Amino acid sequence: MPAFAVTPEQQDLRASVRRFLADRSPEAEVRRLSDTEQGFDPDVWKRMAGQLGLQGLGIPEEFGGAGAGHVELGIVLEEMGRALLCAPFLSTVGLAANLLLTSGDRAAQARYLPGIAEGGTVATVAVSAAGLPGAGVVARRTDDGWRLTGTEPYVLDGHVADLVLVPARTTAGVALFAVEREASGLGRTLLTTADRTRRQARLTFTDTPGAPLDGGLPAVERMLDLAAIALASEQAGGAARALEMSVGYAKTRVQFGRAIGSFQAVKHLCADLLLESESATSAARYAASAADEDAPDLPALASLVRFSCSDSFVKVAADTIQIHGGIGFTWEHPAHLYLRRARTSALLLGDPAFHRERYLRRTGV
Amino acid sequence: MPAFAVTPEQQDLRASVRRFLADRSPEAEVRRLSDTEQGFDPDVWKRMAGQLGLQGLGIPEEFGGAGAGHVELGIVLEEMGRALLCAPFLSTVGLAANLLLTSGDRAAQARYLPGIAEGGTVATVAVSAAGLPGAGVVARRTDDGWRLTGTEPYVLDGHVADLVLVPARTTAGVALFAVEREASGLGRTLLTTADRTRRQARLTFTDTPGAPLDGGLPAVERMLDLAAIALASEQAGGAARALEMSVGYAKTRVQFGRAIGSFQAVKHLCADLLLESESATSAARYAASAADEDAPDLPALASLVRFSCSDSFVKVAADTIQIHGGIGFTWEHPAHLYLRRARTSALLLGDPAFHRERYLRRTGV
Amino acid sequence: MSATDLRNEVSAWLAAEWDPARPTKEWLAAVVEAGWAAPRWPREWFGRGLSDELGHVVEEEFRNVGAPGTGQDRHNLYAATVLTFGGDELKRRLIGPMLRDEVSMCLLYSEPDAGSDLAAVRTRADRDGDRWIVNGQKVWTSSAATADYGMLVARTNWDVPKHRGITFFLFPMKQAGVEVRPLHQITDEAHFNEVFLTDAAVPDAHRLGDVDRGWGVLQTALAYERSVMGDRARAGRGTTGMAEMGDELVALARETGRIDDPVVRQDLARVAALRLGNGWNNQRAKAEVEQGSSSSVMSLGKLAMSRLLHESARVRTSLAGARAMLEGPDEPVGDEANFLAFNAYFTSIGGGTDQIQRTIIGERILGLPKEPEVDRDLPFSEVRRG
Amino acid sequence: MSATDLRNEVSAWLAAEWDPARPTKEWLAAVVEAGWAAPRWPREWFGRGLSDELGHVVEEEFRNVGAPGTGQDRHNLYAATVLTFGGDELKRRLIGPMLRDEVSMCLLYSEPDAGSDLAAVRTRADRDGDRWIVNGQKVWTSSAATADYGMLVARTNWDVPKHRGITFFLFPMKQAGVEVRPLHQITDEAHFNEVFLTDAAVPDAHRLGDVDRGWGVLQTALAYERSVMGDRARAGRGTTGMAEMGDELVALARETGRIDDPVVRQDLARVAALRLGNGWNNQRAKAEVEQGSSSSVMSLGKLAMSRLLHESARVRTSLAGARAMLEGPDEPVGDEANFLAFNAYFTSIGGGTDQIQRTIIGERILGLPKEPEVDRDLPFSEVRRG
Repeated sequence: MPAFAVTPEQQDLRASVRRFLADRSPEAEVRRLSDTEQGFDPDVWKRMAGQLGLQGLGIPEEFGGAGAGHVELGIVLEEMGRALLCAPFLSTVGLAANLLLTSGDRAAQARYLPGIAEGGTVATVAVSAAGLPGAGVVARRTDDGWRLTGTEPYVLDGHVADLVLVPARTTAGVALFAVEREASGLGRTLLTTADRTRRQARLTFTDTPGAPLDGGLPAVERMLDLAAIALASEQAGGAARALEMSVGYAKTRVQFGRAIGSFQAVKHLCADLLLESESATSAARYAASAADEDAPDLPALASLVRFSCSDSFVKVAADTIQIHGGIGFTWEHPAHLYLRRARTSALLLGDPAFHRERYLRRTGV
Repeated sequence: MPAFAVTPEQQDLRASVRRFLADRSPEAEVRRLSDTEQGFDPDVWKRMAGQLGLQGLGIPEEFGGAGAGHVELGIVLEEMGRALLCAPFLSTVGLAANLLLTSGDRAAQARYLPGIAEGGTVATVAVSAAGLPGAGVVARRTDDGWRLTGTEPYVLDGHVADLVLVPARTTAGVALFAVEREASGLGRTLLTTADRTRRQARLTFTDTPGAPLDGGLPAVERMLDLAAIALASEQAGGAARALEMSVGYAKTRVQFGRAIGSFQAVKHLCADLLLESESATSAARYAASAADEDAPDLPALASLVRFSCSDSFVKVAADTIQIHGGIGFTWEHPAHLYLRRARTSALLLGDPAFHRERYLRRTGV
Repeated sequence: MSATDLRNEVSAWLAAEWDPARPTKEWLAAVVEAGWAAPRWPREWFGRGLSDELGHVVEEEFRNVGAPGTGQDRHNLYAATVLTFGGDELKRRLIGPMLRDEVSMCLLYSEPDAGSDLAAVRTRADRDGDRWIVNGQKVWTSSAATADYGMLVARTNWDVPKHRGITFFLFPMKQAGVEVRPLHQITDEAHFNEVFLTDAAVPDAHRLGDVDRGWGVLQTALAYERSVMGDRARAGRGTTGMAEMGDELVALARETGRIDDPVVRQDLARVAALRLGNGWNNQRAKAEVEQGSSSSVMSLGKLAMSRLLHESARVRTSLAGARAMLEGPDEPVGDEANFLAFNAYFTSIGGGTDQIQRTIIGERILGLPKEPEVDRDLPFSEVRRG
Repeated sequence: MSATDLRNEVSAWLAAEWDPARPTKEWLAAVVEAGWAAPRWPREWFGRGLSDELGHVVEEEFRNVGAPGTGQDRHNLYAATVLTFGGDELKRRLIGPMLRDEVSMCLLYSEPDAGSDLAAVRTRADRDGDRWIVNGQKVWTSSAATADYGMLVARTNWDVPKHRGITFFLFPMKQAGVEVRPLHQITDEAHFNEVFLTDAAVPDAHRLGDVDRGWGVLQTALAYERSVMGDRARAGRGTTGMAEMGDELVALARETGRIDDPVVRQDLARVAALRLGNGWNNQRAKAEVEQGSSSSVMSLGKLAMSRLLHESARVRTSLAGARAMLEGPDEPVGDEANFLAFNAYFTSIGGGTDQIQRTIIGERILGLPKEPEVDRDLPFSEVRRG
């Protein structure tokens, strides 16, 4: 399948996700959920799984999913990025489900994936920004099984996760552990995120029991590459939507007797932003297709789309505020919600400078 | 004297230099000299000294000069930068005369400065771009005096200099030597400079006799700071002139029935370039005044104006071509002459990245 | 009067009267009483009739002892506007209190439809005997909740082109018909308000300038405002420039352990150059103005500041790294990075966007031709609205 | 005819005829003779009357064996324009030779006063019986010295708005009255010419389209040209994208010992992203067009290429360092850095500046409203001139 061909099924998927989100995640709902403690609507989460099968889209059929690929996941994430959906999807699907899959641990897959697919389980992985996975937590074997101790400072949706997968250091290197909601010694501190549509928590582990998984560091790194591509898709969707807002405003806002979009200052800026937004979309879709093909250069590609889609989304969202002028400076206008999402998502799982450097290393430079 | 006050004498100086250059260095003359082997007009060089006293402006009166300061020198260099004057002024005055002065070697000053002031001597210093002065040449003492051996790859006006001051390594560190025109073993290879209005040569020394001067490395470093400020002034002048060309063209060039300067794409670009150009002028003038006051932060300032004026001039000259469109892409239009000057002068005596780093080090960061 | 005599007189007066412990209101009353509050104004209007130059002598003496209250002929844009355009009764009633800081003021210029295009105001004032009835909405008004008066531009004629149907009023804020709602900014602060005007009244005696000629009044008031802003901007700059090197970005880079990162160092140097460059531009503008030449550099300040603020927020964000994902008091480094990134739009949008600034610089300083103005000659009622 | 039948026919024909050693002229003659040169055109005009889809089948078969000469119905902008707008006699005389590459062509569109504003042409054609007399100047013409014909736009009516008084001609270049002077570029090359036309003649039979309706002809010709350029741009891209990683900038960074400099590495990664991103945009555009949807991505290519070329020239210059002060064969690294920096303007200016591209993207793709056009309805003789 060539990288950019789109099947009718994929078009249908995009249309149905867009419809669903227009209905269930309009701006008013995004704002309402931004102010709740939990940060998402469990009913919508259930419907996402039940009506559309989104959580299980990439999960193999034997574990209750649809066995679709990363291209399909990218379509869903573009749409979620457009809508600024408040839901633990990136954590549950982009991080945790992917890690369960890359771990190769069939027992763990059988145990956890069906719950994720049916919308019953919110899951996450305790990895923080850049740096070595497992840096924050140490696991030691006791007579009573494995115990984890340490801190991960920025865990996506860590405040609500039913299942936390934890890369932790052992005497034999980084290993993976599953920690369930009620585990003893698991502390969760909800953080104040600049992007209130996506939550993070600091997790502390104090002799917390964890069930060992297969996989280790290579599984985590593979998952991080896949998550990077998922995030890039979400960013591309956000950029496209922010630009649409800008263009829409530029067509209707009149100053000096003309729509401001007829002034070159605005028109040309919009043209530059279209190049950013479309390039982000192309890059994210290419990478998703490379993930489906298991391309050998996936680690390099993952870093490339992480920094390029981050930079594009930040630029589009930043200029979207400028194009909106005074109204863009108000809390009531959604422009800043996109800039908050853009700025924050650029720093998740390694910032752009980190990924530029990592890109070169992954290409042997 | 506050940094930006301008005396009537300084205004007169600027006006008379501008008049002189309008007369003696119009574009046709710049182009003619660009195609000569020598690269400058010895008659104009003589008049610069005889009529206006430019070469001796900053040379103490006891050595035949006017004893003026770096602010006055900056005014002269701004004007020369505007006119793209083809003459070995930066090398003779900005490098060599300054080095004679910073060396503190009164005998050498008495020997060489009067010739410079009267326009009889073209001089330069064998320093190349960034890096340690003296890296290229070794001096050893023989029964017959000092002998120099080595190469300096990029020496300003090295092809025509009557006097070459050479920082060279000795067993006691870097020392300064004077090498005169006819010295044995002095090889000069004229280079093909991208900026044909300013020449460089590769100088090779093969057991070349050199007369030792006082001063050493601190004198060279001080001279390099002063030369950096001189160059910044020249760049500020070049940027101002390039912008004038752009604005003039934008006012007269008509497309779509309107002067192109009425289109925001051009108007706003010109506004941004004005900020660049004026900031370069302010920075260069501030630094020149700090040089006159012997400010303790001069080394940091010198690096700061080197990179900021370089960046500004390159931006202004680059966009000047873009603003001129098709005509700016022709050899016959002077826009590219300014871009050649801008690109090349940004790389003289250390490139912008080098000076950004050096600036931080010089401010203790 | 010679400068020396004046200097002696002011200095003697200050020696006798100035006491930092004196209550401000009482001090200001004494300054106004003595004619120092606006020394360039005529004696009839609280001044001394001094030349601009001598006015600076007074300001210098006040500055030397650190006393406030003088120079209001240059700085108090409200009093200056009322003095220039108000009727005698209004001036007599209000200029004294304004100089003594007894009335508080706000600006009722911007509207939702009239942002960059200030002349497009749609708030209407309709004459009703010796007063005007005002209906409409203003935005981006600071201090609206506490102000006694607002400088109001309202449309009084809809049948002429937009600049020619505007009237300027000194509008009483404390009345029914004025509703003030705080504007929630993207920084999560509320420094400004929306002001809704519903059948509010302003006496004709509070009109500044002629009916339908308010655009000219506004231009004068805006010029006062710009000169006040310019003074403030210049006052904020050190003279050596180098003082600003010991800069918070460098401190943050040290604190975050990034100070040796070559990429970070390039950024730090770039920001330092922008920052120092702006300071030097301002110093040069001041020197050029003081030497009596006009300065093109002055008008660049706002655009330059916008560039500096956005760029330093960018560098600050990259220094904060993952911490900039968070806000709030528990994460001050991230909080500050986000605040500054969002607050930079205050400068790049407020008081004329960067885009409008570039147009002003291009046209007023570089002399580039204007764009075709499609609404220039249309009656305002026929001008297209967004 | 079914695709399979056609495929078999073409493939059989190629098997019989194609020989890479065959002289090009002879080969082209055979292709034209067989109807494969422009298979979508009617048989009457050297074609086969095939659908667009079947035309691609022919092209695919030719591509499979590496044979040139087909697809000229899409690629040969000269022949296509003549076929669409020329009279029968002209078509009969010239289309065959054009398809057989026996006539060489140039474009006489741009003028000193008509750069971005192509409709502002001032070269005049005045009718003189059954021919036209042409006077004026054209610029940026490549191959002018060798061309047999030029596609010429000239003004034939000065009393109507600019778009409505232009006529399009197939202009014979080999005549007195045509003077060609090379244009010296800032790269020190001369790939283009100025063409001075003094009382030169073109037969009315060489007119393409109606008198005064040349603007429409030009739009069609430009659309052919853009589609040719688009094909070329796409053909230049690798499919995996990663092939372009082994990039000359990386090689240069290694060669200059800068490969471990973190600042350089950030730049290298940025350029790689621009480069790969452009390739992916082009691939996506192609896929979207092939799937029958219109693609907005296609139109971004030129602007994206301009950005990439300027940015990579900047990085190349910083890698070359002091060596970029020099040019010429003795300093190839510096020479290349300078050449590429100057040559980047070929893309950011030529064929419509970046500024014009942004206007096109803003209006045609994003649907933003046009600027007021001051010369839209004016007779051309009254339009302001620079």
